[in-house]
Amino acid sequence: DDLIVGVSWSNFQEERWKTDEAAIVKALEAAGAQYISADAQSSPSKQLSDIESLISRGADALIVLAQDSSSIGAAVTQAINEGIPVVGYDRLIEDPNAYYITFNNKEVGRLQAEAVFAQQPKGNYVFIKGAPTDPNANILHEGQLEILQAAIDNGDIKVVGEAYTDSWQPAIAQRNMEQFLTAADNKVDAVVASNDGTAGGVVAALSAQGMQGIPVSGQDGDHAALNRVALGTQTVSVWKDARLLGQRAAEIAVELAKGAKLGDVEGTQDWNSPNGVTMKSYFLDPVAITQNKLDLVIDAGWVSKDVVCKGVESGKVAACN
Amino acid sequence: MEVDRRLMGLAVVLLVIWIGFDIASGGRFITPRNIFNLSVQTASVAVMACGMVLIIVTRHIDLSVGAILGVLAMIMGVVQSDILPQFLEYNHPMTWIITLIVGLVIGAAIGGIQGLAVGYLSVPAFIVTLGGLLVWRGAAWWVTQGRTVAPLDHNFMLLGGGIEGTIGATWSWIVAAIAIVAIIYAAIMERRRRLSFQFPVKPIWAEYTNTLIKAGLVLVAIITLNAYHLPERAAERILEDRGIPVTPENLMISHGIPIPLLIVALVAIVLTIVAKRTRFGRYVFAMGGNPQAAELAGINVKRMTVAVFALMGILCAISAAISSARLQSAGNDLGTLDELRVIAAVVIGGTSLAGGVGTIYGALIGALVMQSLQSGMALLGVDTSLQSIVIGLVLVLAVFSDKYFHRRYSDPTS
Amino acid sequence: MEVDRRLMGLAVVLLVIWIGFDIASGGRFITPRNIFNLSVQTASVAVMACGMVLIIVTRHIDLSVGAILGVLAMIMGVVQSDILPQFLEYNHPMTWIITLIVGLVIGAAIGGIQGLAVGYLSVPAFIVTLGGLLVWRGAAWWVTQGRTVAPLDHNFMLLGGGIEGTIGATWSWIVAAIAIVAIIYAAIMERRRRLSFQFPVKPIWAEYTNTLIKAGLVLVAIITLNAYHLPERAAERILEDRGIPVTPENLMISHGIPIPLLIVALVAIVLTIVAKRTRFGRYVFAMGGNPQAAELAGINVKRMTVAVFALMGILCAISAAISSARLQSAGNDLGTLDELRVIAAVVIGGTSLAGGVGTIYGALIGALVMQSLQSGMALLGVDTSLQSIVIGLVLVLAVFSDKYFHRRYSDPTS
Amino acid sequence: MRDIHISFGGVKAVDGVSIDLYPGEVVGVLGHNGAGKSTLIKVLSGAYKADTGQIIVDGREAKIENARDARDNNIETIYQNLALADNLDAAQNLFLGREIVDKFGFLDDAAMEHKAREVLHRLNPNFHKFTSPVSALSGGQRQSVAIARALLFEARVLIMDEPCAALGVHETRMVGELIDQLKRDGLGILLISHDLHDVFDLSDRLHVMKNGKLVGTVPTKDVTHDDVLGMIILGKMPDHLLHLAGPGATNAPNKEALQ
Amino acid sequence: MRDIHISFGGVKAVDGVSIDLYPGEVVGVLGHNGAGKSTLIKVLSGAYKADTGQIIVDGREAKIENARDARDNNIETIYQNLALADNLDAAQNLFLGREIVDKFGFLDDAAMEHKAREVLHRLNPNFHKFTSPVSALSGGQRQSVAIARALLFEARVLIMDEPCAALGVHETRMVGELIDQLKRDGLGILLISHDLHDVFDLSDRLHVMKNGKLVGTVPTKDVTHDDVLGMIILGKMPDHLLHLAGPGATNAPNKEALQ
Ligand SMILES: Nc1ncnc2c1ncn2[C@@H]1O[C@H](COP(=O)(O)OP(=O)(O)OP(=O)(O)O)[C@@H](O)[C@H]1O
Ligand SMILES: Nc1ncnc2c1ncn2[C@@H]1O[C@H](COP(=O)(O)OP(=O)(O)OP(=O)(O)O)[C@@H](O)[C@H]1O
Ligand SMILES: O[C@@H]1[C@@H](O)[C@H](O)OC[C@H]1O
Ligand SMILES: [Mg+2]
Ligand SMILES: [Mg+2]
Repeated sequence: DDLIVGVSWSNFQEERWKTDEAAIVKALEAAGAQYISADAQSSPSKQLSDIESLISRGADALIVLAQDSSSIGAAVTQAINEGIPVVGYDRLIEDPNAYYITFNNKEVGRLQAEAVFAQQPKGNYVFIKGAPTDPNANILHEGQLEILQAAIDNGDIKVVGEAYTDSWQPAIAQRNMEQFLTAADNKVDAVVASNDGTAGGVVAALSAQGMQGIPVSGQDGDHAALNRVALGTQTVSVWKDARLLGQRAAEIAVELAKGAKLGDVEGTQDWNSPNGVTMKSYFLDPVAITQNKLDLVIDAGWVSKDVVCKGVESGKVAACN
Repeated sequence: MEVDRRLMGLAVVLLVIWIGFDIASGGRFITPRNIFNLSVQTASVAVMACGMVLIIVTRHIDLSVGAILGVLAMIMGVVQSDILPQFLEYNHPMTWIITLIVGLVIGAAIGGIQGLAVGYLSVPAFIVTLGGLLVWRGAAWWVTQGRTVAPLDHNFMLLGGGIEGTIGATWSWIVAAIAIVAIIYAAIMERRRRLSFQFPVKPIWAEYTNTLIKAGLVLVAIITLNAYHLPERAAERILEDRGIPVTPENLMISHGIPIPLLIVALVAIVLTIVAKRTRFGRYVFAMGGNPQAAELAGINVKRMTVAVFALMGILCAISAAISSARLQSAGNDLGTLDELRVIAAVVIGGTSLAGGVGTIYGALIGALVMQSLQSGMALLGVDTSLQSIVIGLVLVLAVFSDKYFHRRYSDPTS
Repeated sequence: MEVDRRLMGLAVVLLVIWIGFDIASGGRFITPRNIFNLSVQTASVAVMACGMVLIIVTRHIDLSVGAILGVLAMIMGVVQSDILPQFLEYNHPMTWIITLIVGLVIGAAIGGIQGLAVGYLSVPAFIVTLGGLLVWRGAAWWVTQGRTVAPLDHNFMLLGGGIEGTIGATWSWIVAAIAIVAIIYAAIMERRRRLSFQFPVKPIWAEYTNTLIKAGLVLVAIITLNAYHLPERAAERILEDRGIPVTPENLMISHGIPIPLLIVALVAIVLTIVAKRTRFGRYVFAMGGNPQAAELAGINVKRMTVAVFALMGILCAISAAISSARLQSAGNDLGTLDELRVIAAVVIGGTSLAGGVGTIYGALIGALVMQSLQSGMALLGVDTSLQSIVIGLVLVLAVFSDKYFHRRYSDPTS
Repeated sequence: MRDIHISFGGVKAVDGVSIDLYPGEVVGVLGHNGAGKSTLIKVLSGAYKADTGQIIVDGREAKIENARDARDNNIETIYQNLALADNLDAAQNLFLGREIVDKFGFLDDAAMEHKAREVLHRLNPNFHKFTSPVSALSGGQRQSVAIARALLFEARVLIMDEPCAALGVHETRMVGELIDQLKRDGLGILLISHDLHDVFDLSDRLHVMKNGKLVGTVPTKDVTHDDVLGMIILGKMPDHLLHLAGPGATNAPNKEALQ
Repeated sequence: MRDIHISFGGVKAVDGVSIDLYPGEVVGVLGHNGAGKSTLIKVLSGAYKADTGQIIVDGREAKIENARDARDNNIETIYQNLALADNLDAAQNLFLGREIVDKFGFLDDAAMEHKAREVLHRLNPNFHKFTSPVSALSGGQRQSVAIARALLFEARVLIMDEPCAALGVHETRMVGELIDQLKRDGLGILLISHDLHDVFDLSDRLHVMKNGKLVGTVPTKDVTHDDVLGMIILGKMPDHLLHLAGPGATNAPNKEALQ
């Protein structure tokens, strides 16, 4: 009998999840396991029903991308009760019985801030943070502050706006950015946006004021974002090769389904969560993609050159020549 | 009789859906386990649907139920997790009771306020509750500034029908027995009453069949729920806790009736009696048929409106308890889009948006149809967006076929 | 006259809101820049609100407009970014036209299908469009499996009213001149006509004031929009592109009328004429007053229903173009909750949910009130959830005060 | 009712009308279409609130602001447009607002249906549709239900706004007999009708209205059809009847047109 | 109309009725409440579809499935419950479905109001409320609007379902005059009414229905009020009139009760 691995997605709003999914599917195929999945469409209650049905469908292991880290507990308990191992995917699930695999999110935050800071070491900053229900949002912000706090404290950087973005929605990010611009009379010099979706909203708001070109950060390596990096309207997209994360998560899930203990997984380290739970975890390293590093993503086959270079004047960007 | 036939149609639809999914999923749908899950998943919407029937029958609508559910869940979450623990020890047996009472009272107040605006200020319910949707959803966020509240009180979580949130085999049998006796008693009394006025009655064999079917349904339901056993690990843990030796037989612990299902049944029975056998219910229907006539007949239509909306608020509180208990946490977006599910269930169940016509049990079946579709497609692994397309289509089709097969001879000139 | 007075009330409300926010924000609200932004932000909802007036006047409702907007935006996104580039070069001048036509046609089809279900299958519009909400939102996801489409065609993006999406100072003056001439001409013609039948007319001074006010409003609007200059950086870039020397005077480039605003104005004028001066419009109102009577008067109520919904679909396509152009990308969740915004705007604008009564310009002001509240609070940095609470309350209050100050002497016995 | 005024946005629908009604008396109210008859009685039945004027019951001023107040004063009304709940059946409509309940407070539908059959049979022996919603009844059948509803309860004042307009010949006759009987039982009845034959047969006194004003009040036995027709159309008392005129009467033609 | 049958969920509302109507003739339709009169004419006006039976116009079978078909056959109807759009004013209601438009196809409201004033004045000189929604009119005023609406267009067949039920004495008289004139103009008129006086004054022949069946058809001039009353109540032709009976007539009492 084939092993079945169930994946519960929080939504597919960010472009990256499709890539993650493809990687998981590929890795499972390689391991001879079957892939089943469900999309919670941003609803924690639906995610609970989803997981119930994944269990009903005979999943031997679960990979869970949690919509709301606090609400996922009931579902995880059910799975654990049934003896089904759970891998918390990308976002933290604070249950010691679950495995946790992610990119080093604090590092992502640091990379974002570093790239922006390098271009604009002084001036008015805006922080567009992630979804308040996603622990990553705060971890990212911590990372960002690690880089910027000193400059904030000595007055070089003035924070003129800071807001969470419900469900990571670009339209909400755009609205928040417009409001910050109006309130500051356009006197904004840099924006630290927490992912590419929100960065898209920010850039739309900026260009309505003809201000596109000031430093803006992001993450995920969304195709549209990489194109913006090439065009110069976004400074950095921190690239987390979702293919690696997906592949590793799938492998771990299969291993656990076959009966391995959490600690047996190769590369596992103990990590203390913000609430002091010790988690068996696995971290991957992110890479900052700025205009001069675009060849990295192209060479890795992550995205094709014409997508990245759409509309870029020839000669301006090295990777596009 | 009319209604019964309509209901039969709906029941047939439900059966077809169940059998279809069962075949398509290779026998995974009609299993004790899935039926159990289905009943728990339906509970929250079903409870609200019972109240929505009355709202819609009075020609109103309530678009705010999901948001009210959200804010009440947050309030109850904070009460049990943040406030009461300051006075009572953790998992104190009073915690869940106080929490629930707070929820019910605030629910009634919220509903009542909306009812006031509808009844006394004459603002259309659509607007009041659309406003309410924004207000209460915003308020839900404000309670904790968006933070999800967890963990909840242990006893409270039983309301969600988890592993321990069931009444077990023995009690399930007792409930079944009571229900069956009540069904038979009611049938006899009704017949006697009609005979005493020399009104026509159904043939005796029809009465027998009718009663038998109802009693049979109760039995089948209980047998099914008792056939669903706890997962081994959970059973082991419970046996160990109770100090009972872990043997294969002992490990077979039945779930029995999940508490949320019991709540739904109670709510539905009480509200059916209210709707059919009390003045309150009669006035609700009269208001739906002709609000002016009701007012002229001396019915205090405004006060009735407040009462109906307050009742809806109370039911939202019950649903809020069920759904947050089930999720073992209270997040501010709990209940999002529930208004649509609830209204859809009610309308599929044969309640007319034009007011004056509707039944509680129809709404229950409607809710079950909706949830069955959703669970069934999830079980088949149908893509979520395709799921929503299918549900949208079925909604329209269900109402259409109901109209089509039971069109009244309506007068086009009036 | 009745309607005019009601409208005055609404205009006063709007003024109070504007002045209030202006004071609270230290003069940041009533600035050319913010007025410009406000008009662009309102456009998408305003366009749909014009159609929703007709829908609600016919006693129907359309809960699916947001979802239709979503699916149309995705389709238009794919057409211009994925499909057409295979045949036409990047940013080809035909791209946006073909895209828009595809959107309009599919919009009409989607609306028409819903209209068919409402008109010919007699399924209540609430249900059809609730189903539609699920179906089209699901379909929006399907178009690209959830991927956001970007970047869009350059010309298409002008529809969103960005830096270049305006008609500039000169053209704005021309538009203003045409509008003022039309206003004066219409007033004269109407008066002549009534006099020719010896019907009573307003005193001549009233006519003068009336016309003067309208023309004045147009003037003020254009002056304001022309007073808003491009941000320096953008102006510099444009001058450089055109090879004009960058001097302080040259840098003062007026925005003028943003294209979305122009679209709204056109839609509103056309639909007002349709509603008031054509058979189609008269039948829409008759259907709202008494659908049976309309049918008996020989009006093809079913076909009219299809037409009204198809029109709504077309307007959704226009709105979809505006909002995706504004966001410079098409995501499948575009338009989420827009149905509520649109309906709220319409109802605040004095359209009765009971059907038969409503005006297009009322809906426009309603949309502006809603957006002013939202933008104003955002400007003051009010928390989003508090914003939604305030908007919910204002919605109810607006409808209440409208009812209260303009209650008709309605007969409680009919 | 004393000096009742009520206007709708500037239009004076009822303009200073006073009428009296004594127990055991049938008073007819006549007038052209739009004269203000229905509006006047709706003030008494609590459907409208008068702008000014008083209602005096048994010598005491009564505050009638809604239908409940009217009912508390034992005033029962049959409206011109019937005011039935279309989705309920005849029996349920008959008892609306005054249901029979059993000892636990639950509705006793069987008892109500029983009583309904009894009452309706007296009005319209052809009537059998007790359990269909009243929306499925013919115009006249609906009117029978509305009349039965008003009869069912022991009111002291009964207002009937064109009760026989939709009734058949035979049915009208039966209602006539009923009115006679109720009068003998001591009820006061206010009867609005356009059928002079009926009104003359049934009523003791006649009020005639025109354009919201009272033209005059006359004892039925002292006037002819033509006298009354003249009052309705011309809006003034015939000269030879001026001695009968009530205080509000005049024989000056009523000049103010409505609107 | 030949052998029309129509039933509502088992109840035979109209059961095999045939009636004829010739140009320049007024035919009265009488019967107790619920006899099926309104249902019958709704078949002719396109509001209901008959279960079986045919409608023959000018010797050819006409397919009348909705109001538009009826109108195409020049059949115009005044319904018992008036069928007005309450939110529109009198002029707009009068022209509903047949608006006057100018050369660009836009509505010409002024012209319509002008014409409306003309027509309504002939029916009810007291009527002035041309620009208020008809919901603000009294029962009789609404009925005047409905009548005016039907008169406005040159129909060949006019169906009137209790057109004077709510009208005042004077207004009723004016409608009577109008009917006479239309008849002289060559229209065929089907008049349903419970008022024997009116019906005898206006109609040439009488159809009497009971419980969905035709009792008989008689020329008005050959019968007395009492003959007709007998037919309505007993449901059979008086013996001395049997020779007048149409083909569907019988003097056996009609036994099937409705329901
Ligand atoms: N929509 C309907 N549904 C069911 N039954 C109906 C419907 N309309 C009429 N009926 C029944 O059909 C029969 C004939 O009704 P119809 O309205 O034709 O009577 P009528 O002769 O016009 O009476 P009236 O003099 O009271 O107007 C009645 O018994 C009535 O209850
Ligand atoms: N709700 C209303 N709003 C505005 N005007 C009204 C309203 N109801 C009645 N009117 C007007 O008040 C006047 C009196 O109406 P009322 O209904 O009392 O007349 P009536 O004497 O009962 O006539 P009818 O014999 O036709 O029933 C009429 O001119 C009518 O148009
Ligand atoms: O990659 C991001 C992920 O880490 C976060 O949790 O959700 C938003 C994504 O963009
Ligand atoms: Mg009246
Ligand atoms: Mg009739």
